[in-house]
Amino acid sequence: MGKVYQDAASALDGILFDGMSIAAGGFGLCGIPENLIQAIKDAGTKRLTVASNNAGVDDFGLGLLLQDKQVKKMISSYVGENDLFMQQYLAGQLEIEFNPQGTLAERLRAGGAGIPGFYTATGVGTEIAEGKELKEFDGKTYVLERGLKMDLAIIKAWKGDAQGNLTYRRTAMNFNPECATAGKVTIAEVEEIVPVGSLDKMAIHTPGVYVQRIFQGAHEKRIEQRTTRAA
Amino acid sequence: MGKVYQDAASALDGILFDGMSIAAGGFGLCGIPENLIQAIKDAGTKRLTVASNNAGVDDFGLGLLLQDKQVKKMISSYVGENDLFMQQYLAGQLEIEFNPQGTLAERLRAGGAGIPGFYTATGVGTEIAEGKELKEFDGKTYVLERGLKMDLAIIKAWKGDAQGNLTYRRTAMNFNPECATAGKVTIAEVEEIVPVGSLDKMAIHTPGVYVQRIFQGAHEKRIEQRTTRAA
Amino acid sequence: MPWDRSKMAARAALELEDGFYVNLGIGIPTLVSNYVPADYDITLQSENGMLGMGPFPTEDEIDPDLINAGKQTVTELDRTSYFSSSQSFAMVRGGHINLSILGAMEVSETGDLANWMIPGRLVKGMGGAMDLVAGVQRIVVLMDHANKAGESKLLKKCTLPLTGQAVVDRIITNLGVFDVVEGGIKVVELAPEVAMDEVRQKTEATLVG
Amino acid sequence: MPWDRSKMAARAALELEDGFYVNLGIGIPTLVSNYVPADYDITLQSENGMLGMGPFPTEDEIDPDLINAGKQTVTELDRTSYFSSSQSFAMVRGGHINLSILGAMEVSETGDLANWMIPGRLVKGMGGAMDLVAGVQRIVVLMDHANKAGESKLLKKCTLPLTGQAVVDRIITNLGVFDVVEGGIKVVELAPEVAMDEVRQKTEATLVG
Repeated sequence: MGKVYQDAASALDGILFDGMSIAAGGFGLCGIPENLIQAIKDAGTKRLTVASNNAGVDDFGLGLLLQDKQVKKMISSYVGENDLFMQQYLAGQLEIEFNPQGTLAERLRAGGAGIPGFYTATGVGTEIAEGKELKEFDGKTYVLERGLKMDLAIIKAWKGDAQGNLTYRRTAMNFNPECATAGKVTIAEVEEIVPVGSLDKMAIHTPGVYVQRIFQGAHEKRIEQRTTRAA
Repeated sequence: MGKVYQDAASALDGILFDGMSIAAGGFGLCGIPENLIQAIKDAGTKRLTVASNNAGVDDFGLGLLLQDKQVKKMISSYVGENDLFMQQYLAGQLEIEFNPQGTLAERLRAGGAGIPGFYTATGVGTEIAEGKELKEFDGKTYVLERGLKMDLAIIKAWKGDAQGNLTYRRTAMNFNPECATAGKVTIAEVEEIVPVGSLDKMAIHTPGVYVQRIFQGAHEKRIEQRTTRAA
Repeated sequence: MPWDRSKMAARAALELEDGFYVNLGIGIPTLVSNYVPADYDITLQSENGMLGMGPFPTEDEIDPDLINAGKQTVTELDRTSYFSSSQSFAMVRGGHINLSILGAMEVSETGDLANWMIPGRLVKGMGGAMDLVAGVQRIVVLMDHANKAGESKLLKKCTLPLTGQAVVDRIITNLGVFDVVEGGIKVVELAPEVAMDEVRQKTEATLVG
Repeated sequence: MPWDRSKMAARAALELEDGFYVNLGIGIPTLVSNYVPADYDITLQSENGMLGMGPFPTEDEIDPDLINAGKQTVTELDRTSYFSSSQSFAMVRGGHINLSILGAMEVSETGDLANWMIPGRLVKGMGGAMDLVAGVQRIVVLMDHANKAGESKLLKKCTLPLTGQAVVDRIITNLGVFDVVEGGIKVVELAPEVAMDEVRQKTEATLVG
């Protein structure tokens, strides 16, 4: 019954299949499951539907899965950093479903929380609401958005334990807790596996119930926009 | 612009009015805003609608507000510990709207998150769903529940700072974070006000944006069911 | 000989599988935790905001900030995590808890459950029961086969207001183990020396297979 | 003389009130943080999961785990708290952020905002902009009065796909400050030496009041 695996490849064993849906944590290149993405690239799984706020850059993050055209469809809020994405999109090789960032986060949370639909004012009167049900509450119009449940969630945390309890660091948290709840199976890669009982029990952002497999990986943690001030 | 007040009475100054709605944190007598409840009793505000998982006991917690018949309506999931409640209810002096516990928690979260309605399977086929809109998603029936936004939220945390950042302790967290988001005004009582910057930034369960006023209070922390095992 | 409460709890503990996340209701279901196999890794959820509930505290360990959903003082374990109520019920509603073992007043042959109110009597509320039966992967009811008046609690149709509709998977009573299946209730197992005739006589629900 | 980018940002900073929680968009709005009055207690939200965003780091302080919504490295402050994306947008959508200052391609006289896509060109996505305009208490747009072709960006009706409908409260351009009111756009303030005639000539939207 152990949740701890040796590496990304062994953690993914028996999980991947062509045409599956995957939720991937991270914002830009911050807090992304680097090792799992590489292992899915190595596995060559095809026709993926990937829900992730961004699509990485050409040679890092989810961009790696575009190189071999493994992705059929992205559900994202912003994909501006990726030329390969644009080429494949314009060539009709890649679908994109844009979701407002907050709607995407809430859809993943809702999917994980057993909520099949919720109403939001976000996107009302825009093309995002086209074809979706509208409803008035107290005189204001809202659009119905659906919960998202994915075959697999791949997430990255700072520290984790053998029970699957996870804690994140700074803004590397971002979409990872939501993705963790939205996966039928959730695999977490962490910078360090620590003994059960050593995490602060009030700062376990993802309780172990959401995590089926966990492993310790090495992380490059590439920076997208290195912006500094004078010392 | 300071958020820090001297005590419950000063923190409530200018906030209370007859007929208002209040969300109160706590589960049973655990993590309840003891000082604020007492101050609202002292203020004698009437015809309150109170959303709280429980209604306290006869002489502690929200039960104190029943003694002088200050409460018109409770929105709760379980009120079994309170005889006074039952008397007033049976005498037609008190309304009760039962919400399943998870539905109440989600309604408060939704209200605080700008979500006017969400669908849940909880209560479908029971009297809880009567008169509410039903909808099918993927062949299963769900009931539409509404977000709750209240005039005031009264909550209790362990430690807080002058920015209103709060951290809770163990199961005394319960409904407090949800209530904090659902109040048009939120007042927090804490066991200790600590310097800004001293709380663990990854364990601030309620960020200061949700808290308008804060004070340090004394807490009896009465135990409802003292259950022990042999040492 | 029908099972007593301890034996019922012990039988219910056989429903556990290694690695399960479990929510136990108030009453007899609480006793199930005494029968967890030592080599099983079981995590108890308490819906007031705790995963990894420990035993009752010693007198020295009592902490008013640490209670279970029955408002009893409890302890934490190494694995414990704490979270708010909406997070707790996200877990429950989202189907992340493997098993809930609950008490009941009535269960119908279609798996309807009634365990929260008796009209005309004092109404205390449903607490988290409706969320649990709607969200947890598998619902096992642990109850006496008959009520104090000797009437079957396993019915064709519940007479009391429902906690959930078609939510019960299995019922464990003092007489045996029963599954909700197509067409009615199937006898899975009988307590020692309990005869099918006795079950038939004491069960209003349709017995099949 | 119309305002330059710095003066536009400085003027936008006058929209801040002591104690405000503010979300600043990418581009000119980012500059507003340079003009916060020293005695004001202003907290910046970054929608990727941070309340209390600090300045850019020194070379030594750079942390790949600490970026803003524009993916730039930033720093934390004493007051900082971190949270997940759904919590971040609960704050935004729930109306807990007092003010957002955003860039725009077009604004209509009814307060419609277009700032996320140009059909036929490469589409990058709306990020958090639709959530911000739908949820934040007050939306101020900071943009040039005209586009590069010299055409008014303050229109009777947006020609580009909308980010939000009737969401803009105030527009600050290089020419002045404008409010969305009943019937059209009201001139609140003009940049020094900018004449009403120039504004009339360069504005397609209906000017009122």
